[in-house]
Amino acid sequence: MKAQLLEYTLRLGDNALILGQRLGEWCGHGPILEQDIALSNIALDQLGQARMLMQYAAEQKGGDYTEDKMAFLRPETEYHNCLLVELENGDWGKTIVRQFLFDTYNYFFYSALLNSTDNRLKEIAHKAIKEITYHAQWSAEWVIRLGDGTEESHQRAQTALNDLWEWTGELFSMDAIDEALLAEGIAVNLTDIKVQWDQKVNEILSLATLERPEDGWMQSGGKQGEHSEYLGYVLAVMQHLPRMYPEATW
Amino acid sequence: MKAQLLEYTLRLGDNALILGQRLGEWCGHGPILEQDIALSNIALDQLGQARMLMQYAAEQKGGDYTEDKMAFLRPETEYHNCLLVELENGDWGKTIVRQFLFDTYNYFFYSALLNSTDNRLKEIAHKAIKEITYHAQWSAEWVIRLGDGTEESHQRAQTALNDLWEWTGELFSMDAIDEALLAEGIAVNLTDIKVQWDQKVNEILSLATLERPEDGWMQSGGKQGEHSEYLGYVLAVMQHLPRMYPEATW
Amino acid sequence: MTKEMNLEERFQAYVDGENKVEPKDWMPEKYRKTLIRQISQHAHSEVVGMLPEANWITRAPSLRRKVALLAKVQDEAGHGLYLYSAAETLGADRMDMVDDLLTGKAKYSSIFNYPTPTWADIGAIGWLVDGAAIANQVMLCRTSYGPYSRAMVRICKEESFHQRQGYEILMTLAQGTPEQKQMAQDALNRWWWPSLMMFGPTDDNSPNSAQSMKWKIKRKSNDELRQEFIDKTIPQAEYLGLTVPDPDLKWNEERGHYDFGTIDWAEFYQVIKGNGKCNKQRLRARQEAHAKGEWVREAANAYAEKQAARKAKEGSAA
Amino acid sequence: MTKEMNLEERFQAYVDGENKVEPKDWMPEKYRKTLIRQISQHAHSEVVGMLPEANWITRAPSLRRKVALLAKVQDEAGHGLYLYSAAETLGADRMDMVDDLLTGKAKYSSIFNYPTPTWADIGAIGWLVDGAAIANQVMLCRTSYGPYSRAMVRICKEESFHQRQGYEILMTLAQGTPEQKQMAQDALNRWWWPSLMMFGPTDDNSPNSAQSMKWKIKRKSNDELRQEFIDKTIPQAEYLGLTVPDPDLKWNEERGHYDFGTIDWAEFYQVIKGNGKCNKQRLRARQEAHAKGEWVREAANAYAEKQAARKAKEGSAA
Repeated sequence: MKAQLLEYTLRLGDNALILGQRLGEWCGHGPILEQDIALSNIALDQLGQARMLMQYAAEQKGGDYTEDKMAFLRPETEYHNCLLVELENGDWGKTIVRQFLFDTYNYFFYSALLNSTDNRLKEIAHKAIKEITYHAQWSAEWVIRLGDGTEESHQRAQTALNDLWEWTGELFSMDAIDEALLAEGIAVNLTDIKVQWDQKVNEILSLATLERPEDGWMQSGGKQGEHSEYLGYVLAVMQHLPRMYPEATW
Repeated sequence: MKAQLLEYTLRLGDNALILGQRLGEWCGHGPILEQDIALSNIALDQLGQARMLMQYAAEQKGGDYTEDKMAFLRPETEYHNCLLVELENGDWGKTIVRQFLFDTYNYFFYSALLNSTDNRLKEIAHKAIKEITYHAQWSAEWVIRLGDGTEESHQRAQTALNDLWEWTGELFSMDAIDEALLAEGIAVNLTDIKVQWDQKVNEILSLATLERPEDGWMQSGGKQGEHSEYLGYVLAVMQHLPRMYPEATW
Repeated sequence: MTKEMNLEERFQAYVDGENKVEPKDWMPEKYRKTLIRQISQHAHSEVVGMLPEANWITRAPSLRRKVALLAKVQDEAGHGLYLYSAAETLGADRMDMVDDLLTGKAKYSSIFNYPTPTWADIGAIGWLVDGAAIANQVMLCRTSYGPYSRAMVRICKEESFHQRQGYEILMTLAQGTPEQKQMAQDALNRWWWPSLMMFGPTDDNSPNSAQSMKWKIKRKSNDELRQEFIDKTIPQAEYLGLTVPDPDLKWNEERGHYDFGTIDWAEFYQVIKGNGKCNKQRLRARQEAHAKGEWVREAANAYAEKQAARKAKEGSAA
Repeated sequence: MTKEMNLEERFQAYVDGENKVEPKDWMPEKYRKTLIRQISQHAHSEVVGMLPEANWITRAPSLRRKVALLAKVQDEAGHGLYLYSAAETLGADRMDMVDDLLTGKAKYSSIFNYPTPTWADIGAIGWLVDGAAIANQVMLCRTSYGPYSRAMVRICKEESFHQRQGYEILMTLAQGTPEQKQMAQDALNRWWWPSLMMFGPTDDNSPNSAQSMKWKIKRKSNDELRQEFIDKTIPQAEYLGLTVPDPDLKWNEERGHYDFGTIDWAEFYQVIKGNGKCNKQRLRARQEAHAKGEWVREAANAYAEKQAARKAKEGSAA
């Protein structure tokens, strides 16, 4: 139970951390100054949530663990984010579509987490849900704008959607940890979330005049620590300084 | 003297290491399989030279220093490569022109180093000069091929040359370490090298129908440890694993 | 001609009376042009200034620092927006201004053409570069053009916060391990002189300053601002336990100011002329962001037009 | 018709007599086509196979390992070249073959669609993937088509060297820190089953094998090769002190072979069908390299033509 709760916390925390890290790469390079700011805002919220979750994880570990030790000093196989958030940013279309697919999931996920029997997760969900609601609106609006914009933007959005689809299945796959913590009322039932997600995604894609890809084979493994080749580079950059001076404070 | 010889050794070693690292990024992604192999060959030679020089540097440091500790566990400010070799690869044209500018310098440099009064450097030069002679020929041929190829390749090569020019001045600037070791007969007189380099570069650029940029302001600092923003990312990737497990052997 | 003269005289009297000029007020054409140039350069500086710091967002060494840095760079984007808006009140077009930046026609503060190779540079930029900017901006809070003055008041508040953050980063490093302290000292060595150059040429080499002072666009000379900055900053450096890289620096009891060494203006002009380590890199980063954003901006416009047309149709149908 | 039949019979007799078929010899069209498909797939596999390992060149943890890895990946490019040449002796065109790879028409070994997230994967690829490849290639050294057979002899020598290197990487990890040992075990867990799948479907699901065996293109069945590989590899795993992730694995005294568990062919077919974690990534990497190399190839051709024209002119002038 204890180990399971820790891994569950890290799954949520790493989703927020790695997505925040990826979005941070855009800062200063966005297509419009206003949208550079908007995307940085989402990155900031994700990193803020990551901090709360890493603090909680550090407390569960006990000893001299800190949020930074949790965030920066694990090897790749101990990161538990879903694969979707570690993928390369690609163009603005891919970043937006990834954000939409993830935000929509995250919105229903955190809405359900508000009822968690784990008080700390519940509290974190309360703090995060308002931000996440805004993210989901923002990225849905942008998906519609790109899908129903020009021919080029439609094509780019559709390509991104097709490419990203196989990485969404993992969001909803329940493993032993999900099941055990669901039985305790701590975890979220991902099967329920899938129904809500499907409905919302269909609605937005229809407004965006985009075609929903077929549900084929889905990639998995990130939650369990088996990652794509992208994460290693993200971590090399993110961890460089803390690894270099592990005893230093900053 | 001792500290100066060590830094001099590292300047040579880091040039080879960082250029080898940069060229290694191309492996598997070259424009023609045969040229993928050719560029990997140069990378291999550079890394081989880096090993000899790091071993020499480690011996000078003494104690439990090893070639890998020298190569992987220094902070950025203690890398002494010239700025030219740390720049982004860019397209094949930029990689080739950078290689030509550096190889030509390296050829005259190591030819002169054959007469160093430092036996170890002399020995390393003897081992390296044949490889470097080949590199200089290969990259000169490619500069001619691109410059005198199509309109597009000419344009790309000229753009690369214009962009890279400001980073070549550092190759020939003598600082206190160069002067002190030159007086001992250990170091190479860079002023002499410049004359040879100018002549060779002019000859090849003329065959390539490329225009030599004007000698304007030149960037400097790499040799002394003041780097561009590119090196940090090179090191983050290169050092990640050794930094993660500093006590492990591989 | 006489009427114009009268207007100019009245304008000068109005400004001399410490009144704010507003967008709809009459103003001399040269006043307008000077302001557009200055405000747009200032806006460009905020936008280009995002880049050297954004270079460390993915590598910030703690979550707290990562969040603070990202928020700071985001603030700079916001400052860019305020300033483009202020310039637009003078009839300038944002797209034209951005084009001038991207084609190299417009300038931006050359301080941003220095690289940020280490984390300590993030501290040094906050402390020194923002510090120098604030000295200038505090003065500009009282500039004669209303919208510019008001933008500056907003910006100054945020900048002071950024400066404290930067100083705090350096404080942590200076009190940290020997390697951290060295990192902080190296950064001070690299940023000190460029920061002093941010105030521009010495007064005897600054021909346009007099008119700007007369119009109360500027209210202090370059040398005055530079001296203020030095006087304020030296005790802060001492408190950090770091050494300012100027052997000629010493307190002059008589003047009540610090004396300081000669600035290497040759370097300054090289960087301004485009020969800084990062000039090309910075401009290209902006050009690429703009070029890669083209289809996004087109899509946003196309969608907005479609939506407007749909609304109009609904309206006429109702 | 009769003459053709006679030719085919004589061809079969020739092959049955353990003679090598050479490019200028008559051969059945299906023999030629089968070989072109097989050799070009093999060539593509070498080229695509560079990518998962190249992923670690910039991150190899020691200079010695970095050099060895780079040399190894370079060897694979060389193997690709030998094999494209061997296919060209059958009348295939290299550009066409490459196009077939880039458009997804031609296949390559699906093992390369698995990712290499850790350094231990480099060891596991060398030991297991190269090991499985060698089992196949050793057999192909005796294949009936001369140029293919000779290419295989060259390739096999280098591959054995690579395999030893891979095994040595894992040995170092297995004898290293607990974290290193864990890294090695994880890699074995991830690569074991995919390596077994490299030998292709079980014999009863491999309809084309019989003809290939008859023509002595292949000389052993998929299941025979797989069993050989397992029998050879298990003791090596034991020597490393690592656990093969197959609870059903045990020595069968009677058969004189290891028994092993059921292979998850569903996964195999998913990866073949393009649903591996890296299918898209690998193909795109090749497509991008090709597209970005277009202007380089054009330049090289244009220059070669110019040179030829200059030579011709000199020749006619002389």
